[in-house]
Amino acid sequence: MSTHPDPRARLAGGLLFWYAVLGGAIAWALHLLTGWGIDELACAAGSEAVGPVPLRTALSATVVLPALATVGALLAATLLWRRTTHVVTDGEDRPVGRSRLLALVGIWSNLLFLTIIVLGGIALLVLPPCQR
Amino acid sequence: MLGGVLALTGCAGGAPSALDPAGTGAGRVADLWWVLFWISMAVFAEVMVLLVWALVFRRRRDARVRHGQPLRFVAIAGAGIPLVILVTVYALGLRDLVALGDGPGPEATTIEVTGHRWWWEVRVPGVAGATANELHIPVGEKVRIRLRTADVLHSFWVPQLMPKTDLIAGEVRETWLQTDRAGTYRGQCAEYCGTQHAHMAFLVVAEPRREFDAWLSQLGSPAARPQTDAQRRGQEAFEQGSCAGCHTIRGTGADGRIGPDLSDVGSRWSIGAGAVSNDGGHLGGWIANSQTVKPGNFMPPQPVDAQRLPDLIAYLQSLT
Amino acid sequence: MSGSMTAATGTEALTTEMPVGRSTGWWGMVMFVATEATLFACLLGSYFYLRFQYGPTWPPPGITEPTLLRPLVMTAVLLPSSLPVIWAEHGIRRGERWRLRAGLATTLVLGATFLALQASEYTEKLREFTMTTNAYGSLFYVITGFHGLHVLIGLTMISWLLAASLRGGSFGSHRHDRVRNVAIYWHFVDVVWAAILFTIYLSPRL
Amino acid sequence: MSTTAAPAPGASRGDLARLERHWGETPSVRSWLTTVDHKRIGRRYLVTAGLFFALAGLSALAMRTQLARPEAGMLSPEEYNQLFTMHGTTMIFLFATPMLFGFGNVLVPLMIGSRDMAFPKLNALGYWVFLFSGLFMWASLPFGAAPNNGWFAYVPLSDEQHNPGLHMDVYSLGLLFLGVATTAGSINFIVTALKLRAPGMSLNRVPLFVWAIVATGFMVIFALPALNVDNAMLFLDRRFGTHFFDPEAGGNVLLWQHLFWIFGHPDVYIIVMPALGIVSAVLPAFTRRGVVGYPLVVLAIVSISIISFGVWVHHMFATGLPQLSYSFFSAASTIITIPSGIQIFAWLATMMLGRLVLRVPLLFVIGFIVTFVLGGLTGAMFALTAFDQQVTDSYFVVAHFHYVLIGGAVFPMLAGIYFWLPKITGRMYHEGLGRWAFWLVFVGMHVTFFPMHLYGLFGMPRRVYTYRSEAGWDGWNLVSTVGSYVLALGLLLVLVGVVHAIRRGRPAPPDPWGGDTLDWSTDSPPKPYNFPVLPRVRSLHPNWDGPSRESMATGAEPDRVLADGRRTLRTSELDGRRERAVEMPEPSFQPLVLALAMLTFFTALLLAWYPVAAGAAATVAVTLAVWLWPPRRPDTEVGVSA
Amino acid sequence: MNRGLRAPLALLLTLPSLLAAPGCARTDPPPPPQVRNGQPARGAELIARYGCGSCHTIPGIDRAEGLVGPPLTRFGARSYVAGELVNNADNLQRWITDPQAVEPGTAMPNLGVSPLDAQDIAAYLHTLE
Repeated sequence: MSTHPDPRARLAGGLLFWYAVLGGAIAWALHLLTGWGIDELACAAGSEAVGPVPLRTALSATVVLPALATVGALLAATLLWRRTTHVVTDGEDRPVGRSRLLALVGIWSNLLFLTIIVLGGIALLVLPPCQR
Repeated sequence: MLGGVLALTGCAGGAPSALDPAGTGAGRVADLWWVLFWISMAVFAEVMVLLVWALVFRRRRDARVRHGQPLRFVAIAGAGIPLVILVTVYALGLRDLVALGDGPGPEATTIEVTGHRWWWEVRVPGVAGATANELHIPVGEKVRIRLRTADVLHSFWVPQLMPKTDLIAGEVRETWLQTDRAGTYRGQCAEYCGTQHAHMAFLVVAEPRREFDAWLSQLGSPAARPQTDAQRRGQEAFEQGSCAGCHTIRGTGADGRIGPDLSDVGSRWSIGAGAVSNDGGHLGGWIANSQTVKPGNFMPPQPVDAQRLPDLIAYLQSLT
Repeated sequence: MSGSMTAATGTEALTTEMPVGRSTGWWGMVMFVATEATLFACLLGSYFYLRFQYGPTWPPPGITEPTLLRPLVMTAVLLPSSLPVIWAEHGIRRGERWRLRAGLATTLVLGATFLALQASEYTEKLREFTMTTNAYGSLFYVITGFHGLHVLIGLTMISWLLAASLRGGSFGSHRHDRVRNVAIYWHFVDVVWAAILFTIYLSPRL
Repeated sequence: MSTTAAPAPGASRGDLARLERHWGETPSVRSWLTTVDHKRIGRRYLVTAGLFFALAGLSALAMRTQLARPEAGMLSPEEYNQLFTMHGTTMIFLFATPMLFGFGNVLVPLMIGSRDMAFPKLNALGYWVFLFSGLFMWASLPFGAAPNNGWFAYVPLSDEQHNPGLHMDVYSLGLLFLGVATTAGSINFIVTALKLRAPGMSLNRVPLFVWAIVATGFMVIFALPALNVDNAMLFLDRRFGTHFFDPEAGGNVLLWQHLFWIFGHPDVYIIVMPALGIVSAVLPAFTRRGVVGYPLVVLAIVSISIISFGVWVHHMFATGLPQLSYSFFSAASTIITIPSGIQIFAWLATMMLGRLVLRVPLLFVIGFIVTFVLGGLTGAMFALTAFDQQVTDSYFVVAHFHYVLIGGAVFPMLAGIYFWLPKITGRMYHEGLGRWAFWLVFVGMHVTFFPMHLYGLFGMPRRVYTYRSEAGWDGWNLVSTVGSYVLALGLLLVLVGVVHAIRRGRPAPPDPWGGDTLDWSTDSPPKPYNFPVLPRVRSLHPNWDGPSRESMATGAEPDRVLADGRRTLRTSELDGRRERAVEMPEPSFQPLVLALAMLTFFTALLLAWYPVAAGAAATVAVTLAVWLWPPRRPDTEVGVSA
Repeated sequence: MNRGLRAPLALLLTLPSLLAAPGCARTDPPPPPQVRNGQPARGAELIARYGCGSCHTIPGIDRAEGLVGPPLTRFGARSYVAGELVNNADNLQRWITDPQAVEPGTAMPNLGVSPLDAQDIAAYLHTLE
C-alpha cells in the first residue's frame, strides 16, 4: 500500500469511491426514466418502435445496461469494503470508519437497485409493451 | 385482529364488497388479497411476538449501557426474509396483472360509458339510444367498456366485478367486465370529481344473453307512448317546457343532449345517479327543484305550472 | 498504468477526504442551484412529455419551426459570458480588484445583450403565437421566459456585486465568498441555456 | 436511569460572561421579532405546526361527525369538500413537515455540537414564511374560498373552467409561498449537518436523527421543484390562459399527476423519515444501548430517500397507462419495503438486546411500531398494480395512509415531544397524564382507522360527503367516528400534559434519560450558545463516552470556546476535520421584512393587484441586497484559521 | 408499571369485538303496526321513503331540505292544511292520501300513500310542535 498516492490517483480513487456508493442509484434512475418514458410515450403515440428500433429491444437496453452498471458499482463497493477491512482505526486522524460505513451502504443499496432493475426486466419478459 | 378477520370473511351487510367478487377481474384480485392478507398477518404476528418478547423479558431497571452491532439478525429478518416474500408477491401480482390485461377480443360486445358531473351516460355502438347510470351486460361474456369523460376525471369502479379504470380527459380508456352470476352490481365514481362526487353511482345488471338483447333493442327503440290523459298532458308539458332543451325522450320532440336521456327513466333504480330512490315524491321534488335533493347539480329549478307537476310525474313514471 | 491503478484502488486513495475547505455559503448556493436545476428539469421534462403525446407534427400546425440564427447568436453571447466571471474571480483571489470590476462589467454587458436579443425574438414570435395559443405556445414562453427571468436575477446579482466591489473593503484576496457564489449562479444560468437551446430550438428538428 | 449532570464547563468564568454577552437575548418584543436562535425558532415551528394540527384535526372531527350517519346534513357538500381539502393540505404541508422541521431546528445543532444552524437568518425567514403561508391559506376559509379540490388538486377539476373562484388560486399560490420556507429550511439542514459538525464527528458518528434530517433535506431539494412547477403551471392556466393541462389545446391532464406525484411520493418519506429519526433517537435512551445495526439503518435512510423518487406512478395505477411501465414502478414500490423492514427489525433487535425502561416516549415508540408495521404491510400491497386498482381511492387507502402517517409520523412526534420536553422547556412532564394520553391516542387511532380498511374493501370510495344507507357502510362509519373522538381526547390530553409540564413540572436535569447524543450533554434548556465548550467527538454515542464528555469539561483546548464574538466551528464534510471558526449573524429584522414582502407579493397575485405584486417583488430584491451586502472589513475571511 | 398496563390491555383485547360488531347489525323495519294510533317513528321512515323531503323541508328527516312546497317546520302548531282544511289528524291523512281530490290542480302529486301510512306520517308531522 502506497502511503501517499499522487493527486491523479486520489481523484480516481475518489471517483471510484462515489461510483461504489451511488452508481447503482444513478443506473436505476436512468433505467426508470428511460424505460418508463419510452414505454409511455411510444405507446401514447401508438407506435411499437423507437425510430428504427423495436420497442421491446429498446426497453431491453434500458434494463440490461443499467443492470450491468449496477453490477459494476457492486464490485467497486465490495472492493472498498475489502480495502477497509483490516485497517486499524487510529482514532483521530484516519477515520476509515466512515469509508467502511459508506462501503456497506454501497453494497446493500447496489443490491437493492439491482433487484429492482431485474424485477422490471422480468415484467418485460411477460408483458407486451403497450398492453393496458 | 381476529374480529377484523371475522368481519372480512362474512357479513359486509349488502355492501358492494370487493371480497364478495362476482366477476373474473375482481375474483382474481380477491384471491390475491387473501394471499396478501395471510402473509401480512404472519409478518405482523412475527413483529408482535418479538415486541412482546422484548416487553416481557427485557424490562429491567439497569442503567448499564451496552454496545455491539449484531447485524446478522437485522439483515436476515429485516432484509432477507422480506426479499423472498416480496419477490414472490411481485410475481403473483404480475400474474394477475397479465390476467387483467387479457381483455375481450375484437368481436366482443362494446359498451360506451361517458362520465359527466355527476352521472354516467351509457351508449352502445350502433344503437341509437342512450340511458344513464345503468348498464347491462350478458352473463358469461367478456364485455368491453370504453370510457370517456365529458368534463373532469372520474373513475369507473364496480368492486364486485373489476378494479378501477380512470376516465381521463382527452383520452379514451378501456376496461372489461365478465361475470358468471346474474345479478345487479353497484358501481360508483371513485375519483373525486367535485361537489356531488358522493352521488355518482351506477348499476351493472348482468343477465342472460336473451334479456340483454332485449335491453339492446329497447335502447334502440322509441320511448313508451303515453296511455292516460295525465300522461299525455305530461308529455306535452315536457316537450313545451324547458325540459326538452336538455333531455331526450326518443320518439318525441324532446332531443336535448345536455342531461341524461330519459326514454326509460321510469324503470331506473334511482334519481340523480344514486342520490335518491326513484318514486313519485322524489321525482316531483327533483323536477321542481333538484338543488335541494342533490345540491350543486347542473339542473336548474324548473318553474313548472302547479297543475302540470303531477302530470309530468305520471308521464315520466310511465316511461319504462 | 497498473501502478496508478493500484494506487487509485488502494485504501489510501479510496478513503482519503480531499480537504478543500468549502464554505457554508458555497454549499448553500450549490444546493440552491441543485433545486433550481431540478425545476428546469421538470419544465423541460414537461415539454417532452407534451411533445411526444401531441402527435407527429410539432410544433402544432400554424406555428413554424423556430429559426436557429438568433438563438445561436444568443448562445454565442451568453455562454462565453461565464469567462469574464471566471477571470474576475481569479483576479480577486489575487487581490486584483480591477479585474473583478472589469470582468463583472463585461458579463453585465453580455447578459444585457442576451436579454435584448430575447426581447427582439419575443416581439417577432408574439405576432405568430402567444402563451395562450396552445400548449406549445405556453411551453415556449414559460420556459424561455423563466430562463430570461433567471438571467435577469443573475444580472441583478452581478450588478449588486459590482456595486459592492466599487467600495474598498468589500472583497479582497481572502474575502471573496460572495463572488464565488454569484459566479456559481451565473454559470448555472448559462448551462441551463444550453439545455433550453437543445430542447426548444434543436429538438423539433430531430 | 442515568442521573448524570452536564459536565462542568471547561470555559472560564470570563469566557462564560463573554459568551452570554454575545449570544444572550433579553426578552422583549424586539428580540421576539428579530431572533435568529435556532432553539427559539424551532420552538415556534413546533407550536405553530401544533396549531395547524389542531385546525386540521377539528376539520377531521367535523367530517367524521357528518359521516357518522348515512345522509346526514350537518355539512353541505361545498363545506365538506373544503374541509377535507384543507385537512389534507394542512396535515401534509402545514403540520407534518413544519413539525419535524421544528424538531430538526431545535435538535440538529445540539446533536452535532454546534452553536446554531449554518444560516440562522435564513432559518428565521423560513419560519416567518411558513407562518404567513399557513395564515394565507387558512384565511381563505372564512371567505368560503378555501381550496376545495383535494390535496392533490387533479386537473381538469382544478382548472378555471371547472372550478371558478379563488379556491385553487389560494392552493397554488399558498403552496408556492410555503415552498420558499421548506426549501430554505432543507438547504439549511443539509449545510449545517455537512459543515458545522463538532470536530471528530465523521460520517459514521453522525446521529441517526441527523442522517434522517439530511436525507429529508435532499429529498425536498429534488422533489419540491416538481410541485412548484406544477402549481406555477396551474396558476398560469387558471389566471393567464395557458394550456399546459388542457387536452383540447395540446396539453395533457396526466402531466399534472406525474409532476404532482414526483413530488408527492418522496413527500411521504419527507414526512416519515425524520419521524423515524426520532424513533432512532428515543430508543437508545430507553433500551440502554445504541440502535442495533447503525450502518444498516443509515443504508435504509439513504436508499429510501433515493428509491422514493422512483415509485410515483403507483399513485396512477388506475389511469390506464401501459402495464409494463407500471411494472417498473411496481418493482421499485415493492423493494422500497425492504429498507423500511431493515429499520423495523433494527429497532426490534435494539429492544430485544437492550434493557427496556418503559416511559411514555417508549410507549409511543411501541405504538409506532405496531401501527406503522400495519400501514407498511398494506403499503406493500399497493405496490401490486392489480390490487392497487381495486382499492385505490377507496377508504382502504385512507386507512393505509393514516396508519402510515399517524403511525409513522404522529406517534414518533409525540414520543419526541415527551422525550425532549425536558430539554426544550427545562421541565419534566407528568408520567400518568402521559400514559393516559398514549392509551387514548393509541386506541382512538385504531378504532378510527382500522374499520376504514373494511369499508374500503366493501366499496366505499373516499372523499364522499355522505353515503346511502343501502350500501351497507353505516355501522363501520359510526365506529370510526366514535374512535375519532377518543383520538381527539387523547391528543387533548397530550396538550394538557405539555401545559402542565410548563406550568407545574419538576425542573429537568440536563440528562434525565441517559441519552447518547450531544443534546444531553448540555443544560436543560440549553444556554443561547448551546455549548460553553464545543465538543470533540470520539464515538457514535458521545454522551456515553468518557473522552467525548471530557472534551467539554475542564482542561479543554481553548480554541473550542470561541468566546470573542458569535462564533462556531466549521469542519470538513466527510471526516469532520476542523477547518476554521466561522462568524454567526446577529439578530435582525430582515427576515421578517422579507417574509412580509413575500406575503404582500402572493396576496397581490391572488387578488390580481399586479402593480402591488411588482412593488413587493422589488422590496424582496432590495431586502435581499441589504441582507447580503458585504460588511466593510479588513481583507481577511471571517473568523480565524483552525 | 404493571398495574398501569393492565387496564389498557383489557381495552386492547375488547377492541376487536368492538370492531367486529357493526358489520352484521342490519335491522329490518318493524312489522306494520296494528294499533290504530299513528306511529310517529314509522312515519318518519315513510317520509324518507316516499321522498316528501324532496319538496318539503321537514325537521328531523335526513336531507329533507326541499324548497318546492311549504316548509313543514312546527307543523303541529299550524292551523290549516293546504289552506283549506283544519289541521287535524284525519284531514291531514286525507290530504296526504289524495291531495288532488282535496284541491284539484295542486302541485302536490298523488303518491299512492296508503291510509295506514298516511296516518303514521300525519302522526310524525304532528309531533313537530
